[in-house]
Amino acid sequence: MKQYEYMAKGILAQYGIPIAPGQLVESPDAAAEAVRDLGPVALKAQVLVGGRGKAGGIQFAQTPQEGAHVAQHMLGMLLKGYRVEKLYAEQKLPIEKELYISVTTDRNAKKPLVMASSAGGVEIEDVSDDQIVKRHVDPAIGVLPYFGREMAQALGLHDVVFKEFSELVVKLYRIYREKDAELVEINPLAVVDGHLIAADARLNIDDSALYRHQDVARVDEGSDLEQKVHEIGLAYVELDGDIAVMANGAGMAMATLDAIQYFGGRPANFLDAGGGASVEPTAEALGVLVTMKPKAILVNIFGGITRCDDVAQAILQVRNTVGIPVPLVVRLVGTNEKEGVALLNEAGIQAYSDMAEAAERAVGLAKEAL
Amino acid sequence: MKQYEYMAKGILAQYGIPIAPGQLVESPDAAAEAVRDLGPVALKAQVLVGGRGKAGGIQFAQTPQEGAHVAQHMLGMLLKGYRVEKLYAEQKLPIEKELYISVTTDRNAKKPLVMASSAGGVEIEDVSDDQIVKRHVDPAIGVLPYFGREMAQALGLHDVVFKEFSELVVKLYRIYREKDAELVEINPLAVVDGHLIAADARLNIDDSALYRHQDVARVDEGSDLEQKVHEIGLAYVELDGDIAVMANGAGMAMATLDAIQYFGGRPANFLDAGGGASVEPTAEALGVLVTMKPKAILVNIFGGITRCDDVAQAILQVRNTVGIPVPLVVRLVGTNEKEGVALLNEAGIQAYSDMAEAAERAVGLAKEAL
Amino acid sequence: MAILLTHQDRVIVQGITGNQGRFHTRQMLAYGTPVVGGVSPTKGGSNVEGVPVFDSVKEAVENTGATASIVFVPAPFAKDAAFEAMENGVRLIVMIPEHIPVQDSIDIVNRAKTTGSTIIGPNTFGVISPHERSKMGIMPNHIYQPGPVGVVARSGTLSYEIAFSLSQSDLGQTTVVGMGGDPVAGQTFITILEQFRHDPATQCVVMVGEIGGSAEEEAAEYLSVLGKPVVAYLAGRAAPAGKRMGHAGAIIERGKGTLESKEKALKAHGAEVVTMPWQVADAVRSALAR
Amino acid sequence: MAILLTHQDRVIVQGITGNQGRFHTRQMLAYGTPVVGGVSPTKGGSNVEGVPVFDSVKEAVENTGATASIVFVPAPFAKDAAFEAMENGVRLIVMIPEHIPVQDSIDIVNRAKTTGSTIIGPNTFGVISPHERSKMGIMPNHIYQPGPVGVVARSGTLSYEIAFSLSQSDLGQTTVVGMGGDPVAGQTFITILEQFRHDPATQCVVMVGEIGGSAEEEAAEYLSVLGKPVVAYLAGRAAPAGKRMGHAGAIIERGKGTLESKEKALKAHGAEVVTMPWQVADAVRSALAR
Repeated sequence: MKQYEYMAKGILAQYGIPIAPGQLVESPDAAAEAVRDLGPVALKAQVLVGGRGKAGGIQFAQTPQEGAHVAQHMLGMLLKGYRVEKLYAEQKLPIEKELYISVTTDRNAKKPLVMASSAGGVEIEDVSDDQIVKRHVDPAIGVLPYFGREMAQALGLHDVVFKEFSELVVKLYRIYREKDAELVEINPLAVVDGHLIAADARLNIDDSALYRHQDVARVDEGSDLEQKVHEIGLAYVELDGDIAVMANGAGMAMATLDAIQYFGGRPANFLDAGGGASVEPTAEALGVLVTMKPKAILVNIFGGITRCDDVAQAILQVRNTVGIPVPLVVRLVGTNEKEGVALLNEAGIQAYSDMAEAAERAVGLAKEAL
Repeated sequence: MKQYEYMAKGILAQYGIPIAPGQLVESPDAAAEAVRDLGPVALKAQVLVGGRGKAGGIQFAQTPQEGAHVAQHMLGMLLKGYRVEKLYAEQKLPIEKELYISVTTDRNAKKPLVMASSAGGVEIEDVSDDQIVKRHVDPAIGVLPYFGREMAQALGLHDVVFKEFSELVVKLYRIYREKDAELVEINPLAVVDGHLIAADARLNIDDSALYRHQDVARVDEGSDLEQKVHEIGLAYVELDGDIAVMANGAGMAMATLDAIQYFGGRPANFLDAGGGASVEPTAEALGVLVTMKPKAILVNIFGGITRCDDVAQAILQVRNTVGIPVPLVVRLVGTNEKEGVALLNEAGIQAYSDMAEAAERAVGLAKEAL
Repeated sequence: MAILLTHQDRVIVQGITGNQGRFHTRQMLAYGTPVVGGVSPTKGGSNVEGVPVFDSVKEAVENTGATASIVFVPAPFAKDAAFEAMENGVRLIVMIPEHIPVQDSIDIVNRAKTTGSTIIGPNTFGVISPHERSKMGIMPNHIYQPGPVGVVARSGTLSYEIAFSLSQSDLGQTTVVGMGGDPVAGQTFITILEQFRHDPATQCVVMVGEIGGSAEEEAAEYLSVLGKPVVAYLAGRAAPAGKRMGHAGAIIERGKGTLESKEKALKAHGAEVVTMPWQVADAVRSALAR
Repeated sequence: MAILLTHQDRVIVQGITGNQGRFHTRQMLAYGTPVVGGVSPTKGGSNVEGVPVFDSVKEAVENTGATASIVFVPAPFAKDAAFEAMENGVRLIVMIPEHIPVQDSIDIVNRAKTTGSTIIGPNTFGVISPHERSKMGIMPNHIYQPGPVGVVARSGTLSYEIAFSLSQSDLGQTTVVGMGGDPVAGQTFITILEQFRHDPATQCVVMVGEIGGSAEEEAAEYLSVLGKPVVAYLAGRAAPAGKRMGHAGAIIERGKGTLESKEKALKAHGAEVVTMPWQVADAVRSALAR
């Protein structure tokens, strides 16, 4: 779960990492007020996407009037597909130099990874590897100050910035660990008046660990529909095709999209009904697919924990309540396959056992519906 | 640094360990009030010494009148040499069973050690080793719940008490670790209405770690004089002899006491002037020795980090300001020995280089002073 | 023959009294797995499906000589369960739960390096060795059969799909193992391929991968060492581009993680890469014929 | 010959720019110790007593090939310094600071088991090997001389007293080492005695102990393995009874920790126990004559 910049900075500040004075702004008046309080500001769109600056998501205001004017323009704008609803008005910093630092999990090494560069800023992705200092953390030890000093030295830092950077690494790792972060990133980590300050910040919290962070603000960056399906507890992503898809297991769901594409169709969504979903959430998920008004629906189930008869019951439940007014193709094999197929057949729904056949059929039906 | 029972229980409660309702009481009126609030109570003398119950340090009161009466009697009493200044009035518990648990540091294993017994209570010291479950903690892992369950099982616990005990081990270890405890001990750990509750508690904090626990109440259990010397930053213990002693290093100080005893004298104190004390604290410590009005003073210095000329200067400073009106024997060898001896000789003070000779001389002078 | 799990392993079930633990204990017993005990604190002395229940792994190991454990406890308690197994000398630990916090997985997987335990998962369907009539996992029993093919997969149902199609084509399996779908897991393609390399019964290996991460790219270089034919199917050709993990993700991946980069790397090291799951069986048959 | 520290060790000083670090660097150089570098963050590039200063242990080790480090940083930073040395492969680490929190010492000492480093201290005067003309510590230079006696002590000044009296009696030392006065330290009497056992130059060992703890009792049993005469002096005959650490202290100690129990255990295993420090030299002379 991503945190907005202003939330991430709030957490950095709790851990004693310097941030610039700033205010959250949701109206032109508030923006004008912010300039009165802080002096010249950067107005930064609070959206969960990178490359915000280049896309016009960071603008400056010298006067309250200008602040109101800029905010008027920015609030409500679409930025890389995201609607801007909040701005963060931050005192404009006379940045001398931009560094980069992040702590994330290296899946291959299975360890936390601290990365830093003295060539920070928006171009960091283009910086060559030899300008980036990478160090893995032994999770049984964590990050002690010497670790930070060794990185500071590798970056060629000196004096005050050397010391501040060393301490910052310790704090940033504590955030990563104590907040169950997938990523905590400061870019740019600015040098202002010879001191370090976090000029931008990202913090992604591990969804699986949210239960132990009741104090962290909840953010769901999905579309309204995505949020609705997430609330049922299922993984869901909107796509731009016309064949709605439900499968069990993320890999199976991806393979189903692949199969649709393979036969020349276009999937409308990614929906993982879970490895062991029972009747109720499966029915709810299918209900959502119906509301999308696709040209066809493909349900692809290989029953392991998921029982085929449960899936069949969910399908019948949806058909008998909200109704399924689009062509439906069901592929059903595995645990309790016979029972499930029998249930569907009784209700006049054909069930395929071959995945390719089912996918091809769904694509065909969607084309006929054109 | 030891914590009083009521302080220790406050910290247990912060970590979610159940304690009985109780109030700190410093007057008979407050004791009566406590009985009105809590019903029948145990009035427990807040002293930093074991075996309090047997010595009359725990008494009971059924009514407010009785509470006032008992408190009147207890407040100000001497308990094993400690003056009782505060009582802890605790709701009387219908204890079904008494367990024991502690977390401490095992110096030989160099690891934290959790000890527990289902034969808790005042007799725990006499319980045989096979009734005590001992487990070392790997500090890189800490105590996870399974560790507590394994101990609960070894103790033969069941059901609710099994679960509560398992969780309590995790919490107690967290206190030990997060509060830098040398010892955290619950004895008895009582079973009341089928649930665990800490009926008494001890918590000793590592003096060296106090700097990172500004929130923990400071307690100095020494006499007034001991506290005064501790404030200078030196280790000091009062003894009942008549020869005041200052030496550098704890081992050296102990050896000096041994030497005095060897020659038939009686040391008045233990004072470790530290491995590297400079002029000012050394002079302050010597000043304290003078105020004790001993029959003789023996200063025994083997200069390593401590410089003999610093010690000589400290001695002269005390003689020239407060004065040293008792026989003084100085033994001075090691770093800057020549300079130190010269300074003393100039001032008419003889310096010995042989420890045995110096100790014998000090004992002789003390006997002459009788 | 098989890898990881053989019939000599004696298996305990942590969390045996929960719904899942109970159901899959029955399934594992039905398949032939020697499930010798279960663990469920304060339920010690009872039994599930005829299997004795103990209060702790320590007690279970002492009483049964268990060498392997399958963990079914809820995700918030999974770290505790894994450490309990590791610290009590269990050599093979299959972690079924999904949604285990990544920091917990990091602790588990790194601790295993010290204890020498083998962690499968978390968020895995487990491991099954049809020759040995033993499984530790939640896969359906009927879709596997003994044979010469080793299968290693990141995803559960997709691996069932493929194992089933192999079996239907009479291409049985030595061992089918799920690495687990979580970002941090005990095994990688490489560690599993190493095992298949040393298993004489395995004549061909099927890798079932996905977009994201760079596990497939890392594994590609090992294929030349493996010395056995590899058929790979990777899901995600039509999947939406993953949302990036800040600049850090871009720096780590440096162009890896896409389906193209994975397939390219695997092909470059001699793997037969197919584009649809139903093409796997034919490719395996051809590989075995060569 | 010597134990722990030989002339082949190349020594760095962590905290070299502090008062103590600076002073004792001079003393160590004067004694002959090959001090090859110092560490003091942000002071890299400067020098102290002609010794180059580096920003980190990593840099110091890379540039000097240092094998040993002596730590002079203030107690709150000692854990960091010790881990820095360990993680950078320093094999011998002498921890001078007193008042290091015990939990920090526990972490240091237990980590050293993994890294293979040898920790002397904390709260030690260090180690000196007169034959090798090398010392890492804060002991006065002039009181030692080469000879056949190994000395291991818990207390600093008391060991100086005894080493000095040995030297005055022409009984030189192979190595004198301080275990440190803190509750948790890197070495015990046993680990040091093991080293003296394997040092052919050491013909007699002097143990300087104290009341409290049970290190002397633990060591007593090792004396029969040692195969060399031992003279022991324990301080604290006249010391006040230590204040007990709750019931836990009583349970752990079970009658150990008193001067009587220590002396009894040592005598039972063949040590010559003397009652005053000035009796040590004569006892050593007799032991060597036997």
